[in-house]
Amino acid sequence: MTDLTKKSPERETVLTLTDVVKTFPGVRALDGVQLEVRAGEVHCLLGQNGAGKSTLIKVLSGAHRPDSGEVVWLGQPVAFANPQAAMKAGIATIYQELDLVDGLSVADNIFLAHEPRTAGFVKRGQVRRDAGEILAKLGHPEIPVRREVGKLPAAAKQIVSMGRALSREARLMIMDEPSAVLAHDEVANLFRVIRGLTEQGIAVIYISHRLDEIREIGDRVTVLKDGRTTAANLDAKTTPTTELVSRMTGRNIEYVFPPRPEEVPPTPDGAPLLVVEGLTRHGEFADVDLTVHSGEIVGITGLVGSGRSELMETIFGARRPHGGRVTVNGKGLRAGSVTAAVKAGLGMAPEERKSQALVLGESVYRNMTLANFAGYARAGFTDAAKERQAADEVAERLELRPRDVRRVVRTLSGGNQQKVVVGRWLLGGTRLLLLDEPTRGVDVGARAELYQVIRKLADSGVGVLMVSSEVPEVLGLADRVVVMREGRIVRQAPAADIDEETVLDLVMAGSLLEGSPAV
Amino acid sequence: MTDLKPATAPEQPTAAAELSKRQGWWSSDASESVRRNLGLVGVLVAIWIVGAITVPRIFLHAEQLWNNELIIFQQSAAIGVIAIGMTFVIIGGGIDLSVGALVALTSVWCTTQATQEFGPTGMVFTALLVGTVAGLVNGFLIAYGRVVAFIATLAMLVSARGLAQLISGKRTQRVNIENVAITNIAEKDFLGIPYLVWMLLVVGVIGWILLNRTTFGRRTFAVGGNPEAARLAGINLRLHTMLLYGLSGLCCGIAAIMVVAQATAGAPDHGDLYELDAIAACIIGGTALAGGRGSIVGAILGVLVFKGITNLFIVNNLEQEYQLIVKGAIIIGAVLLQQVNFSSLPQLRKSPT
Amino acid sequence: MTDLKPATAPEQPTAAAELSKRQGWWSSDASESVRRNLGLVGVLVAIWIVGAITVPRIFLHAEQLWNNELIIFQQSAAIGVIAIGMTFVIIGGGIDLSVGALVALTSVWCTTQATQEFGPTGMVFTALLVGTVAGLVNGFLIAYGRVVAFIATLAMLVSARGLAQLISGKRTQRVNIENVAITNIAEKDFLGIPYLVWMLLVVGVIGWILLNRTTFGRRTFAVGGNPEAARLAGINLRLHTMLLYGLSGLCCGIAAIMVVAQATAGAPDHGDLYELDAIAACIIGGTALAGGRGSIVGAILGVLVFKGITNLFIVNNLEQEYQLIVKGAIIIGAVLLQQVNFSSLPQLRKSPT
Amino acid sequence: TSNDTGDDDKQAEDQTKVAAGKNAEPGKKVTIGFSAPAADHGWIAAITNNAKAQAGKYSDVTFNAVAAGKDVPEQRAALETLIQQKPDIIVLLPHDGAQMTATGRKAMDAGIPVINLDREFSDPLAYRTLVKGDNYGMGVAAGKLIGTRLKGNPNAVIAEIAGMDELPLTQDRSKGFRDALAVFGLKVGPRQAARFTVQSGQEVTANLLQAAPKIDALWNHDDDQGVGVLAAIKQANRSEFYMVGGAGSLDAMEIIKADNQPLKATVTYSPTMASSAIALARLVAQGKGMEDLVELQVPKLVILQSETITKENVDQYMPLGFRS
Ligand SMILES: Nc1ncnc2c1ncn2[C@@H]1O[C@H](COP(=O)(O)OP(=O)(O)OP(=O)(O)O)[C@@H](O)[C@H]1O
Ligand SMILES: Nc1ncnc2c1ncn2[C@@H]1O[C@H](COP(=O)(O)OP(=O)(O)OP(=O)(O)O)[C@@H](O)[C@H]1O
Ligand SMILES: [Mg+2]
Ligand SMILES: [Mg+2]
Repeated sequence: MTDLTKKSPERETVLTLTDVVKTFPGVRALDGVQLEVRAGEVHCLLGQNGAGKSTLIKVLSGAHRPDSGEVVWLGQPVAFANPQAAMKAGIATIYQELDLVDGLSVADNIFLAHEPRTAGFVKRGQVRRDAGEILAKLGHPEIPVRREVGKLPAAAKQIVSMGRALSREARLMIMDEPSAVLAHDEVANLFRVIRGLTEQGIAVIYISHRLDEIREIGDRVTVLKDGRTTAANLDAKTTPTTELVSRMTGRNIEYVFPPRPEEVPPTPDGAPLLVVEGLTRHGEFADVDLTVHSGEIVGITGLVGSGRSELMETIFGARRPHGGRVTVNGKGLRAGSVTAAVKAGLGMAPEERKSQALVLGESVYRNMTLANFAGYARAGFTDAAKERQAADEVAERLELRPRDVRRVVRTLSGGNQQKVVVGRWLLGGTRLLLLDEPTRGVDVGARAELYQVIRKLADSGVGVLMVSSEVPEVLGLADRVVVMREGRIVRQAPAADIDEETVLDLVMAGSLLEGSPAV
Repeated sequence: MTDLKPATAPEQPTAAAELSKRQGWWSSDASESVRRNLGLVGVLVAIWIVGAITVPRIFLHAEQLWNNELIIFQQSAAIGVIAIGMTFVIIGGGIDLSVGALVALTSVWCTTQATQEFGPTGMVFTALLVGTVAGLVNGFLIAYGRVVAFIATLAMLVSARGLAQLISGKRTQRVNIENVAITNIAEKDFLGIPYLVWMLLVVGVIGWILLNRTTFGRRTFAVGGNPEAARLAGINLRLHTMLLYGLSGLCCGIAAIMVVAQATAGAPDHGDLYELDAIAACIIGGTALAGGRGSIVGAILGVLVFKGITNLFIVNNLEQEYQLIVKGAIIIGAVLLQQVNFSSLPQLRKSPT
Repeated sequence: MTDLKPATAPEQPTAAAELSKRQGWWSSDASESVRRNLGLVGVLVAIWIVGAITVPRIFLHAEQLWNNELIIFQQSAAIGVIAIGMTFVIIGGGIDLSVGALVALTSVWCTTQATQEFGPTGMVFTALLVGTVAGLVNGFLIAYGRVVAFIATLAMLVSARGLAQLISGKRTQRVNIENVAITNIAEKDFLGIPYLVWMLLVVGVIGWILLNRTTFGRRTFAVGGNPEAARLAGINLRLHTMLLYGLSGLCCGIAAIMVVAQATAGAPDHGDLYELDAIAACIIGGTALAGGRGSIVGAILGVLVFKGITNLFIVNNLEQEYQLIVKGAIIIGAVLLQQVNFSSLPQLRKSPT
Repeated sequence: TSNDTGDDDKQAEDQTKVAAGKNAEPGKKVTIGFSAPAADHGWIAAITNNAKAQAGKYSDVTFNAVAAGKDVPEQRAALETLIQQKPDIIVLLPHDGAQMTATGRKAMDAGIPVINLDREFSDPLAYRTLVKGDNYGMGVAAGKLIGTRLKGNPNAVIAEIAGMDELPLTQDRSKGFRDALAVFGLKVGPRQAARFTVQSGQEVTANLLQAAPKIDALWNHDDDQGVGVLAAIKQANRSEFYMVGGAGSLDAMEIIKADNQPLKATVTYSPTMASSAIALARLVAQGKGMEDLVELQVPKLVILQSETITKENVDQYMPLGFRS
């Protein structure tokens, strides 16, 4: 086990990158990156979506090979041929896109490719025991080690992914947006784990778009822009936000929420757009009553696992409710039919972009118009030019980069993929928008823009129902806040009448697996 | 704090954007299928070169060559039509093993005495109807019965052959002399191009438009690329899946007419192993078995490659065992040749990723 | 393992943990494949019931039944062994169309006069070697040549059959009388169970252990379930893929010995369409064509179902066309029967998702 | 071509025969087990139909056919089931003679005589009597027909469309053909194998005709695939050559009779052998001999003569033709 004695503030440098370049067909993802990481520090990487952060860490972890540049690890220049080599050298990575095998159990995933074994036989008992221990150390003893990973919710997968990285001997732990799927208390737990690592002298590279996290956990910050290092080794605690943001984006961005309108404009007949009554799915949520008026933004928050995503999917018809009713614009919605929901003017940006939202092999514009390409078609014939134009407008508003709508979505950075998911429903024609964690992985600049767009949509009469685990986001953007716990609504209030502390109190600390309401 | 490079002037055109502009369309993702198809054309040229070396009498003689190519095209017609339907099914994330058996069933059904009494139109109508209905049955089992496509269409394969045997009494059913219009399809031509080839062309063009220019085609790509995403975007997954198999069945019906015309008869052993040929042609043509990606032109080129190889062997009078051995090698060679990334040729000094 | 301080979080027993305890093993993930397999056992029972009704003379008479079941098992042995290898390949995200042709090639190679001179051991050794090497060639083309598995193994199918014809001169090669030990495999038994069945059992058990208890097996799931994740976890994707096809080839070698024993000869037309049978058995047994999921026991049960159906037809003396029609229907029925979720039976009031 | 069953029955009726005489009288009741490969092809279908029809002629015969499945192991299993049922005698057309020898032997050892139909076992102890066609002789007959017409023209282009090349029977036919032609100083030019199906016949022939701009004679091994061969010839608009068929299907005979296509003759390989095999099986099981022979038992070997059908004698053969 790694055990480096803590050194004085000036700790040794474990990793130095000089002028690293990496190109993909048509894109120079890394264009001369400098980075220096010391033992026992949390080194944060900042940068807009598509700046090259994930590519950089993939170079470090042996998943990509750099075109040129030098990587010095523990004083030796290295060129990792494959991930195995990097792991052997003591670099463990938690990738942005979850790298788990759905069909294998939690324990098997954690020890994949380095199973405790005798003569090729897996020591299954030990694998399970050790996996259980690791999960316990991560604060999640409740995740069953025999459960198939594919059946876990996103947050639990993230924990397993962390468990896998921790199961390796490491002197450098790389974490690519580990907090994106985590809620408030989970992040605190993550930070506890990170501190535990740095206390042993393990270096951590931490990527996040949430500046407050970087302030809290980070020691130093390196900023990337367009594949280049624009600032290195800034102090994470003291560097002013404006400076960080301008280094990232090249301009100053007001990180503020758009103002709420004075009064919610009522629908013609004054009735709410969406009425949910007594909606129930056994084991997920129960007796949910909810309304959304047109022009209103309703934000749902709560712990991960509190059943918010399931609620959204049920309203949208992607799951069949066991009880209750959904009414849109006064008309009952056929249960369990997405087609009917879309016809009624509903749209949903689902939670998991890769599995639920994107056709990865298709271009950006075809993904953006996936839900309404028929709207651009004449007599069944599609109009690609019109689609591209519409998609391009959205891409511009959301600062998609590279702003090429013909690009295959797979080659986009995580945050840019998320923009495509949300962008799909901004194309118009939707009267009620369901957004599940719309800003996951989106950078600061684009996030502010996204808030503006959502508000403008609402102003134009669209009703928005949004789920977010970031309480400030819900409080800042939504007109009305709904707090869920264990599958039930525990509080609904106008955003102005409630503050962060109250929400967190309501949400209460709990575990990932808790929240199965006894219904 | 060491400041390396101060943030350079805001909003300078990024290197990445420039680079992508410079390389242009050729290396963009959109051109990928075109590049693949060029690879296949390269394979066809290679076949021609081998032909020119081994049988110059045919391959270097304009009229002979033309006739020979027409034969290849005619032989490719039926399987080409089937491959077009198969392309839709595979892009949509499925597979159809029953095509050969459906050709048999349809060919038999449209050549029974009872059907033949309705004349050529009746026969064509029957063929299209039987093919489509059988395809829809496949689709129903898969989409609504949730039977894996491989198994559902395998079951259809088995049953349809049995039914074809039952209907025909295991006999070859010749086309009556009154229905010569049917057999004429394989004998007559229009503007020097045989009807069979026209049919392939027409089905190909319609298929191409349907796949690449209509909402139906868009849905097909989405359904195969990510079914869950397609569903959540409001596409009726099941209905669409069912229609895809119906379309494949319709193509089998068309192919059955072509086969009946060529063989001058319907028979329960028609279309033997067509499923393998059609799927292989699709895959060689760049259609991904996993779904979500594929090309009509590629599928037709794939069929031409396979039939071109067969033709090359026959005009060379090669013995069967050598035909087989060499055919396997050529298939591999064709695929490898296709992988040569033409766009990267001028940049070979750049190390590949 | 990187050391960590234990979590300070209070270890309160969570609701979910309780929940999972309450539901118990039956509805836990581990039991899913068991439930599928139970479905298949149900299908086998159904076959037996139909047999008991239609041919009570055999199916209700203990000794006759036992003999009949032994015949079904013997018929299943070779294809069962192949299905075991196929299960590995499919779980690993691939497909092997060449199995039937490899059986032919191997059977011919191990029965040439030259080989037979080395006696039974030499023949067995040759069979295993030829099968494995041919499988590794498949694997090499797929893993290192990046040829799609469908195409690579299709090419191997074609070439291997040609090679088998070439080697044998298209003749059936009988096993010499000195090598009666080989043909005995299909004739003798041990403890009342024929050798063939023992072989299937042994290969099955070894396969099961390899798949479920060794690192090789666990990694196979990862390679097929999420290749990118497997690569990032440090698995040598290419090597592993190549080995999977080698394993399938080895199984073909074993199956070839069994087929040679049954047919008392090697021949270039052995193993015709075994690929379809084996793949179908795997899929019916719960192996997902997309990879990452599958079961050895399921594959063997799948083979037994198919052979059981065939046997039922034979003892009923059904004519071929009816056999085929009914077989298709039974396959669909079997799959639908399997979908009945046994664990959910007591909870039917809960509507399914 | 009609497909109603009445036609079937009539045809089979034509192809069966009960000789008048003492042997025709009902004797000891016998059960005849029968197994032939699954029929998906006119000739095999005729074999099964003829056997059934012949058995139906005898009041003292119980006919028990078992489907033989698609390959040797399946046929073996089917026979094992049959042997368990202990019929008096078995008539067996194996998928492959060599591979089914052991099974034939097993039945014989179990005291059940086996009539080996057409595809010969490699061990004479495995059958009681062998009834087969003459594949080599068929090739010779075709070769003689063509050779006689083309002798003195050593550059004549003679094409051959074979059946499934991997079957020994195809190889025997081709060898007979080559040997007979050699007598006339001729040899085979373009030669391709089809798969006994109409479609394969059409495809192979279309390509072959394209490759050979002029041919003088063509032998097609099998009249079933001949439907496709003739279609391809018509589609290519060719008629400059003399064509001989094989097996002797009704379609082929009708064309020979009409005399308006290149097909002018066919050499038989008659499925009536199944009828004869059943007749012999009954005699063997009842311990009788053949009345016209002196011996008291049925002989061990019966090889059918491959007969040549041309326009001159086609009427006589029409009743023996089978529908492809
Ligand atoms: N496999 C690939 N093929 C082509 N282009 C790629 C590939 N992977 C990444 N890129 C491109 O490289 C650039 C950098 O992407 P990267 O994923 O490193 O961004 P990032 O900084 O991690 O962004 P985010 O914050 O959104 O995760 C992007 O323009 C992206 O489109
Ligand atoms: N680890 C787990 N294993 C099994 N079931 C779980 C687990 N975690 C949550 N669940 C179930 O899923 C339900 C909702 O989970 P889900 O994560 O979708 O909720 P959410 O509020 O949308 O959270 P998220 O922020 O992750 O989207 C819970 O009520 C619980 O029954
Ligand atoms: Mg990233
Ligand atoms: Mg959620």
